[in-house]
Amino acid sequence: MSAESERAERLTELRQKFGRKPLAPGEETIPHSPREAQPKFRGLDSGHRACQGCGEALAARLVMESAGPDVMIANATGCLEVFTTPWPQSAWRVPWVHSLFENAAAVASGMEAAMKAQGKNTKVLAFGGDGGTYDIGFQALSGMLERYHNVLYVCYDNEAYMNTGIQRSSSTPHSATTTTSPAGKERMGKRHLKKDLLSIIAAHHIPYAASASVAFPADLQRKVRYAMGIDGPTFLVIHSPCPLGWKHASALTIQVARRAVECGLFPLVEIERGALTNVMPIRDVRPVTDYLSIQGRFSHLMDTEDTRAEEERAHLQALADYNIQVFSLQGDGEDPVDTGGSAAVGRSGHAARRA
Amino acid sequence: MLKALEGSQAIARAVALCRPDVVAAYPITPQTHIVENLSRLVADGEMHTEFVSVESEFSAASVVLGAAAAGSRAYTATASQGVLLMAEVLFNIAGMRIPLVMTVANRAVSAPLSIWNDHSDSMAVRDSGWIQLHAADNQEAVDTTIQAFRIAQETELPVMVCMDGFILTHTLEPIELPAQSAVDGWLPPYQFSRKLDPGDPKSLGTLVAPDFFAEVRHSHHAAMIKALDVIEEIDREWHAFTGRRCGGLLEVTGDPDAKIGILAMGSTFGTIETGMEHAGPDTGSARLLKLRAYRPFPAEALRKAAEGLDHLIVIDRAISPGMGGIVGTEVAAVLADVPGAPRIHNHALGLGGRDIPETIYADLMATISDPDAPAFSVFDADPEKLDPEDR
Amino acid sequence: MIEYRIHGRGGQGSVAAAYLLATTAFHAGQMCQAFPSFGAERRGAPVTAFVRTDEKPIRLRAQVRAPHYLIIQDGTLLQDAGITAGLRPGGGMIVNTTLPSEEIAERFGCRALSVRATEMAVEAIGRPIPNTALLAAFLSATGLFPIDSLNAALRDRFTGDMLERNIGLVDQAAKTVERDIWKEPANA
Amino acid sequence: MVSMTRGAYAKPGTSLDFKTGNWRSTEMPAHIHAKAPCHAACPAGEDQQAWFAKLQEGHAEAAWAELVRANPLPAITGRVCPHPCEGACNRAALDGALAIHNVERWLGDEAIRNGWDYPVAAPRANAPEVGIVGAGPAGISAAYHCLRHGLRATIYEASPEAGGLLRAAIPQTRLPRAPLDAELSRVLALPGITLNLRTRLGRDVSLEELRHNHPAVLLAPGCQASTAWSVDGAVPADLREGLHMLKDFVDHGALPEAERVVVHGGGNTAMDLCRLLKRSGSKQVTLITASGLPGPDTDPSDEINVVPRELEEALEEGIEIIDHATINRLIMKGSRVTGVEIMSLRKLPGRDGRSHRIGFEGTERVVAVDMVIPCIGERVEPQGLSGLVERGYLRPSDRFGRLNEGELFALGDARGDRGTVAAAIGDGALAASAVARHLAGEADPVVDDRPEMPNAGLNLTYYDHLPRAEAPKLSVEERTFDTEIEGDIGRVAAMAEAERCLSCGNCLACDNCWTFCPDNAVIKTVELALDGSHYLFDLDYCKGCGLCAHECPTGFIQMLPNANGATEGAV
Repeated sequence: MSAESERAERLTELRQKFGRKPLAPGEETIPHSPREAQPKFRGLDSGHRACQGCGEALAARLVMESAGPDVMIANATGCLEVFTTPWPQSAWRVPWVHSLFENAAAVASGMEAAMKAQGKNTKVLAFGGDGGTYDIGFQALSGMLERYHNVLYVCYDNEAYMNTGIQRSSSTPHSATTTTSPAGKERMGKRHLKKDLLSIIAAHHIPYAASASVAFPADLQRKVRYAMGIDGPTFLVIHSPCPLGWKHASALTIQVARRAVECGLFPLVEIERGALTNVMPIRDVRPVTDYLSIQGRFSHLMDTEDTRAEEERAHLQALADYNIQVFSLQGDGEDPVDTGGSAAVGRSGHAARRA
Repeated sequence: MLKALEGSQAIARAVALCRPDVVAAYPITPQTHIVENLSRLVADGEMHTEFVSVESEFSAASVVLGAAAAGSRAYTATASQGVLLMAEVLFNIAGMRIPLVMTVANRAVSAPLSIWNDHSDSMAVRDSGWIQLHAADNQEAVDTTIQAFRIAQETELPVMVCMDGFILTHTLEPIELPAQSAVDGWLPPYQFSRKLDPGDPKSLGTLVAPDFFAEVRHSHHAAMIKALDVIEEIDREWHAFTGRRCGGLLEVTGDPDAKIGILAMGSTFGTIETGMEHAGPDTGSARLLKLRAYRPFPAEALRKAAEGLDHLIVIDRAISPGMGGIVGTEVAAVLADVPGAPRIHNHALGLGGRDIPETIYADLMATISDPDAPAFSVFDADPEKLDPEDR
Repeated sequence: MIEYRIHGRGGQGSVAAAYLLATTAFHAGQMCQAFPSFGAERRGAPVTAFVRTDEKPIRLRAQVRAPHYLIIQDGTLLQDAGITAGLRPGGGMIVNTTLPSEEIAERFGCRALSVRATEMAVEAIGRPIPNTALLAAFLSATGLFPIDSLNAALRDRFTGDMLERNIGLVDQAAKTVERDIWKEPANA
Repeated sequence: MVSMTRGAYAKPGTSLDFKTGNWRSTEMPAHIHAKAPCHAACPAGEDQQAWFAKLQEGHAEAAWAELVRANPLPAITGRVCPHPCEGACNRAALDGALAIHNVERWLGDEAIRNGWDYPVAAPRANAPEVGIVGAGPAGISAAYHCLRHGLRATIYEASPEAGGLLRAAIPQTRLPRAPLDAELSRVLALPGITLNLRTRLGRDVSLEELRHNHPAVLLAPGCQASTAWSVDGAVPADLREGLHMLKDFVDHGALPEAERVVVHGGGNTAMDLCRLLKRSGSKQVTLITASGLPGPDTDPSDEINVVPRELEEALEEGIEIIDHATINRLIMKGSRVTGVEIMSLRKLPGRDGRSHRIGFEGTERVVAVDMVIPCIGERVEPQGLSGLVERGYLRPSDRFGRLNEGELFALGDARGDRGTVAAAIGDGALAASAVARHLAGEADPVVDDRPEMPNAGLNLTYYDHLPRAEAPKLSVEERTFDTEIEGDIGRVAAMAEAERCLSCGNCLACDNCWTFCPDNAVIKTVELALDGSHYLFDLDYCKGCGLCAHECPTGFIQMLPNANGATEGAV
């Protein structure tokens, strides 16, 4: 088959794939399938089996784009692991290993030690959900940080054990309902507070620990790139809404995540060597109810007749206010150069990316 | 060159001779001296390895898993509770078919707390899919450790080298350590066909649905069965190379014509041998079976070794409460369909570090003629020490 | 095969004494085996260690129940009347104590040698670790293995000044007992 | 049959074998290019969103070229149009509508300054030649659009100069001569347009002749005939109709003198006149209009039809405006008016379902005046139109202005239902397109009935607060009779305004869909995305979550009922 006719056939195939009429040979030339020719690194490809509107899949995709191909991943058990690698398929395009729920940090430590022993610079990433990070994998993570492995640990925080069907974790926010912290006559959802993991991580005095949100991808990817450049342990917790577990429409994933930031409940901060070095300012602070009211997991708090609900709302508002105060989240006004907190887009993409 | 070395020290040196890229271990009695000696070798620059001093056995196993998956030779050691804390990872390592070597300084498992030797720990992970080789003395432990790296690599199965805690790990005796150049020539550099490599990015540790899980386990079982030949062959090669062998899968000594056989694993074997040597003429001689490869289980070798025996005493250094002996049960199962198979007498002894005196030989032999002897007993339990209800 | 049992207290180097004795035998061309009575004991608690030496390889892994010799690293352990349990007839015990040998021999009904090992050790190496001195005296008395073998064993263990001091201590301690006084072996 | 791999490892990217597209249960994303409200509101048919997009890319000339696809006279409309586009602008609710007219004017001026070529080719020598009556905005637009369709155009104009009302009745304070002349001459100089001045229909040329000589004739004569005005039969002796008064001023600079003047009407002529009178010395100038001033009480359809900034400037200058009112009675002293009685009224729905203006008894009051000037509109001069005028206007039967089967069209003010330059320009474009299709033997152009993108269809999160740029403006004291009051917005501000465009309903190429798709189902490809966007949906993998649609700032992505099989990115 001649190169010409091969190209024509390819074109026809692509056209058919994308629902367009086949063109005559030579009418248009396309070097690759457009999927292959995307101007970003697709470390996590399509065909994975995450739920519609999955925040975690999105977060992982964004992380991979910024981390690039010269990485290897240790992935804790969880949704991300399950939906990306149902044998014989894998959505990953980087070396990836899943071992167990609680040992991603330790497996990553071993991979990093191997890279060191082999004299290679391939960066090791560890991925875990909040269950595998805040809870069961916490010890291994602490050990990894203490031993100063050159690993970027990314926690995809969807605030409950989603893989097993929405059970509370120590990351579940106060008063959210899960199947193990349901709201009922006696209880208003989870009784305990969301663990302040980032402070604990920061107390390890590591070079860089930060929080990010899928609603602010440019900020998220900047943080990944920054962490990738550090030779030492770094930590990123990414707020990743779960439409199923948080009970919101799958199209609202970004909106929910954004509001969590905008109300102060999920502050986006950067901590270097234990010191707060940067925060994403909140441009217009929203009341927490703007965040709570669009999620079913807080629906019991929206009962205006129930004084307990009012109290819990006030409590969550106080927690948000506390964050805003402690992290000085209200910026010092508008600086034309400062794109922090801005989601603005323009004709060439996100404002922060263009800046 | 022969040297008087403590078992743990010898193991550390043997490991160093195999040049692991990554070692991760968490100290636990009686494995501690191995880790200490390795740390010392690293500190003195005699061993060039990434020594990862982890915060738990769980992480130790996880670290070596990651390192081996990433293409590095890796090693760890543990015992007892450490084995159990690792258990989840051990199954995982085996399931992923990652070649690793681990020393288990066999020790009882709590509760009650016992720091002394028995085989409960490695027995607890019997079904994890690891190869388990038992050393009868420190020379065997050293030789088996070096062999293990090759076995692991050739079979892509992880290998557990079991040596009795304290009894071997803390015993100083003359040991021949091969020269570095010899080991370098015998043990090829580490290779792992599925290593994590950005140039060929595979995904390890996938989710397998019911329609394929059975095949995974089938393949694993088949690989273990195939490993029998590999273990035997590598011990043969080692013998040709060093003049020493460890007994392949199952070694038979003692009186080949005896009608009574005694099977033991690990350091007990030497005591039984000595016991037979020193026993009076009335006691009679026995055929002695040293079981080295516990997993994979050398069923064929056992059937052959048991040929012509009327009685076979199987010594367990662990117990499966509610069933009895573990090795004994398996030996009985393996010989069940053999015509004229010997009667199995199964006894657990030496649990939790109970000293096994050389007189045990005579005591065991005496049970053969005792019509009241039970098919299984905790042989050295003293009825006097028991609550009357429990006797 | 000759079997030895070493008694001491945690921190006195009893296990080291066992290893040292076995290594001495090894350097003397013998097979050997040394191991502690694997306890969880802490500093100060009574501990035991075992040694076997033989012309042939040693396969037996049991604890030593009928020792030919006892090496007692701390005289205060003599308070325990059972300390000589299993000592073979004609066997001997060498004790780090200031008590006279005769008194011990009389009390336990066996051959006994008393050595002021702690004093010598403190003087020679600055630490109250009696094992080197005790072994030197023991070898001198029994003639089981050449003193040089002990020095060789010490060389495996120490270097530099500490080695010199230990070798000096061996020399000194060996002279404190009558040479070959226990030359004839204990009853097997 | 796949066989189990050792340790159950998987190969990279093999998930592509698993087409998650069949997970879409109800909805799928689609690119829907809804009309931007500015575009929908523009009588000239400009797509402001489209030319702002070019400007956002930094291409001023391309923006102008995009603009003049609809409107060849941006330097003029940028000055005189009441810009309903700005009223419709979705940004108004956020931080102020875009200053569209300022940017339009800047582009028009830039084109003149830089001599940018109109994006039209010279028609073939034997191309059909359309006859056009009137060289006002409608006629000129029609001629220009004929060129765009490959036709020739010959304009017949009664006056000695082209421009129509633009020249005759708009004061220089709003439309200086320089840009007017420059822009008109640039269009009229385009090859393919023939302009016959001083050629009056019915005097110098007959409609029959035109229809004979041209395959189609477009009538854009404007309204030249005054409407008789009286209040209950009372007519002051010195009564002068407003448009004529304004034309006189524009021609000769003459204005009557009066202390107190009432202007009756609600359009730009009335407003221009009020301001000129005030500037020429009248102490009290009152505008009485039946319409309402913009505000919460006024229905937008009942708002006074003037350029908003003109209204604002008039108020600055001290013009009194009595809205929702009419002159009920003239108070005469002899033949001179000394006062007017006015009465409040409102436009209210009547029993017949249509709106009627209802006066309210008891709201009468008297204002003392020296002069009353009616500005209530003009009619078509019937000369030469041989019975085509119907109740004062040429009343077409379709949106293209068609008067009858014989390819005769009415455009601009002459239709009676227009009233802005922009509408006249739009008429020219529509008529020319219909003529072109007809001459090619094709049916009329399809109506663009795409829906309009409402504010609620946007995701405003993605737009930062950016205040509207304000063009410089003369203070009340500085204002004269011939200096343009509003100044040039300038390049920097024009570009900044472009940045403010929300791109309602059209792809902003912001990458949001591409960035936010958890399934990598948005493919960035300018090559294959033939709908003007940069993206395609890979429906093999799209699970239909709707994230892209929700996060699309412009409403360009919408969720549609799921279709079977692969579908184009653009639906």
